[in-house]
Amino acid sequence: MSQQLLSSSTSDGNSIDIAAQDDEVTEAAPINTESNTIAYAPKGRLPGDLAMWFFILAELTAFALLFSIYAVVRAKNPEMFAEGQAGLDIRAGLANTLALLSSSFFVACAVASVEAGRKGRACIELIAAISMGAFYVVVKLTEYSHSISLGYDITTNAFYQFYYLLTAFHFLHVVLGMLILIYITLRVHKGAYSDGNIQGMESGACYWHMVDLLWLVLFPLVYVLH
Amino acid sequence: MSETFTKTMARNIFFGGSLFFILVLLGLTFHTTKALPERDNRQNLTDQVAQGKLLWEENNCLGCHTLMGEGAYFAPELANVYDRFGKNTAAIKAFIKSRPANGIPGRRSMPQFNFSDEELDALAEFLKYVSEINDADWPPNIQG
Amino acid sequence: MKFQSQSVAMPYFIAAIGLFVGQILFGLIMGLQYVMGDFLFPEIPFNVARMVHTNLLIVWVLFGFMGASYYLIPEESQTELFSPKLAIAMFWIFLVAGALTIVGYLAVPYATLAELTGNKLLPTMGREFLEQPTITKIGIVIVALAFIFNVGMTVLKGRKTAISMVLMIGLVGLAVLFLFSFYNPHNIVLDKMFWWWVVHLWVEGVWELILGAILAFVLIKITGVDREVIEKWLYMIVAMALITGILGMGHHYFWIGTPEYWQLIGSVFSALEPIPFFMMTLFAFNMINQRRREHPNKAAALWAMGCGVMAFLGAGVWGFLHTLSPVNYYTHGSQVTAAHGHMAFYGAYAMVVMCMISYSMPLMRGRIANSRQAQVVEMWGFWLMTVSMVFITLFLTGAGILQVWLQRFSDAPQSFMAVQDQIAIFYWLRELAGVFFLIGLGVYIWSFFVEGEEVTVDNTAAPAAA
Amino acid sequence: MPTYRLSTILWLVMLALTCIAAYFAEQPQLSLTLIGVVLFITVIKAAMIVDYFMCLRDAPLFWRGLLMAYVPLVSLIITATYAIDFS
Repeated sequence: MSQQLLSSSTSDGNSIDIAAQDDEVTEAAPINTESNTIAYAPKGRLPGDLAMWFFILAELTAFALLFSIYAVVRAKNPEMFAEGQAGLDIRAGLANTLALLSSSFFVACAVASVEAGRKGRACIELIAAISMGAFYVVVKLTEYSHSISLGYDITTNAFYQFYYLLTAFHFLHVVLGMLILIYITLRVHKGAYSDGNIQGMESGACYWHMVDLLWLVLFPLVYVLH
Repeated sequence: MSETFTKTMARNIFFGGSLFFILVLLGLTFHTTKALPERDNRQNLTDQVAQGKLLWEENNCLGCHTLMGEGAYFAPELANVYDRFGKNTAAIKAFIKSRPANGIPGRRSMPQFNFSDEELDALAEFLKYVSEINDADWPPNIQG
Repeated sequence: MKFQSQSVAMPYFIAAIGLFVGQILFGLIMGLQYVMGDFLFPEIPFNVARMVHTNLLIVWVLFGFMGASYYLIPEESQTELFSPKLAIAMFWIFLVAGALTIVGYLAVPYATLAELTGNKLLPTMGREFLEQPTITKIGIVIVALAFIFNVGMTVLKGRKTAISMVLMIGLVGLAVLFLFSFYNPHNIVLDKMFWWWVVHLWVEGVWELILGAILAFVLIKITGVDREVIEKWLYMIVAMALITGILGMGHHYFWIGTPEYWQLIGSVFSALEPIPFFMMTLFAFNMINQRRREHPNKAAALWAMGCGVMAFLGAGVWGFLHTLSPVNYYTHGSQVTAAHGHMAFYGAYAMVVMCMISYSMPLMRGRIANSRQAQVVEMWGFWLMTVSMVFITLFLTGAGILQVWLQRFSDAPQSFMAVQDQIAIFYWLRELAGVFFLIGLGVYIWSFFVEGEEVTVDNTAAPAAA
Repeated sequence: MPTYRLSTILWLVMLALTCIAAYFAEQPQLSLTLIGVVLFITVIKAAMIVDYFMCLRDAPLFWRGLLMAYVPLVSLIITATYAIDFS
């Protein structure tokens, strides 16, 4: 891991060469140099934990491959996909998109609240986000049971194979994301996160935003464009 | 630019990610076993075919041949040998029966297994059963 | 060598290299049989030579993993091995069982071996890599359980580090997954499906954990980089290995009768499988570049870097070559598969065992590193083996591409044997490269016996790594 | 972290954009430009999320660029598959 220079924002000539030592330097901790104390989280900080970002990149690559293959196979047999898409309920897709967007918003607010030290408010926002996620899960499951009851299974045809695989794989990421959010809510409730130590929460939040980002692409791809 | 990269987060991703994908694999495997009956030609899986499979294994045919593309690459693919031999089990049996004991000089040679007729029937039925499995019409052509 | 009981690893490594030589000899026999069809027929038909070749490979790599664990775990847990006597007992049982099985393959026709060993009671024989008689498989399970019990107790009573945790998960995974080899249903599709749970989830799942743990241990010792950094990397690598490898198994479910959605899942996830191997190469080179000490054992560093690169080339690049279902439709069961198999197995698993041997053998012989001359000979062995493996893979890839072109892709496909005759030139070249590989192996073994002024004082300028 | 007020505005804007995009689903046959519009809306929403919700606005350029480029890249591929007539 190339240890980046941690140059202080008010570098007065001699840039302080603090190669981030092996155990992570909590950036937010004030860095006392002879000249002055540097503000809390210097600009240019990647929120959350780099390990989570590796995981996010891997998931994004996997989904990018899935989206591209879906698009190519759709282009190969447009009428089958058009007919399949007609069978989808656009209102459910829209509701899910609004739900995930809102829950992403609430998670972002929760992180801000924790940074502002307002624990109670953060818990409420997180609970709102989780309930939005639960709403998504319920809507998605009803959609699945509806199309399964119509007899469309994953092995019916190419469209339903892609539809089920893509949306179910994303669905499982929503469920995993909700487990992470629940874990974060408990820790926020216990006061584990403070302004100085928020990496854990930011990682969970960034994962949830990624899940929302993926649905942002999935919604037009599967529901809208035909 | 600096970033935190904690071991605990990496460990959590290892455990969380692996468990997640193990569950997905279990789910998909469960669905596959449910979807197999219409694909794996189990209606023709008679005792004779099972006997043929046992003979196939106990004589290590997979040590030279491939079956559905898996095995050794020394001898031809046998998942579609039934079709290649004109859908005729007698031709398969005759071929196996007629292998010279000490091989064809200079050529890759199949050993003479001295099968009884009943064993030859079982093997031929097994190869017929395998050829009728819906394997996404692999191999690409009759040559296998 | 900090703990006396670590020397238990020595017999395991010696047996591993011995079986390795046997594997290469039978590889050469098979290579010749590819071009001279009736070579050693009917005494040693091709299928028998192949069984011996593949089974010796798996057994010597398992010996290597066990030896590496017996060396690594006590040092990681900072305590003596739970029971060195049990380790030695298991060594002899495993060696004898293995030798008997190989003699069984060679001495009697396979069907008779099945008869003698009562295969009918629980038929598990006759499947690729799992040709061992059922009683040998039961013996393997016993040896594996005793081994895991032995190292497990050592870890429990000692320090728990990320490296020993990842290694233990890998070893327990290995043992548990082997149990699937006892499941042999009449239904060929189910049989193949769960056969892959042994083979794929080994070499593209838990074995990558063992590979990562051993590589991390060697890198800590020879570079002196802090444990914290190395263990972070290790967790990321093994996380990516399992995340991509588990569903990556789908690339074996394309054409065996399983539903066609596996073609999508298998292609996408196995396309991501090179990522952990690429990270492993970055990991090895990064740690060695940032080394805090000049460890006199240069050969071990070379093996570590070589293992990263060759694993990425063989398993990553050559794997990706034929993992996408539209490509695999044509290359499935052709020489392209054999080419990938050779370089992947050598690059990932053979090299990591030799890397561990290269690091730990001098220490077990009472020196910090071998003499300069011995290391030079060892490096010659490394380069001869690695380069000839690259050539074996290139020649087999050439054979595979031509085979796919003539037998599958062209609109007038030719028969299997007709194509085999036309690609015989590649088999001759592959056999030649195989001979050079054997020479390289000989040079490698000779390096253990080269006299010279060994390094016995540890020149660690920086404090010795934890 | 963006201020509370800014986040709320962004949120409402995104909700509105989504509804507009959904409206296009009912159209019988989407022309290439309409497909471009829908995907452009998605790119805007994604940019908002990456910059403000994920707080990558002042993160290192490498990470911000990577995340910002993701949705446009995927959208390009999707538009390409609509543009090129495969069948």
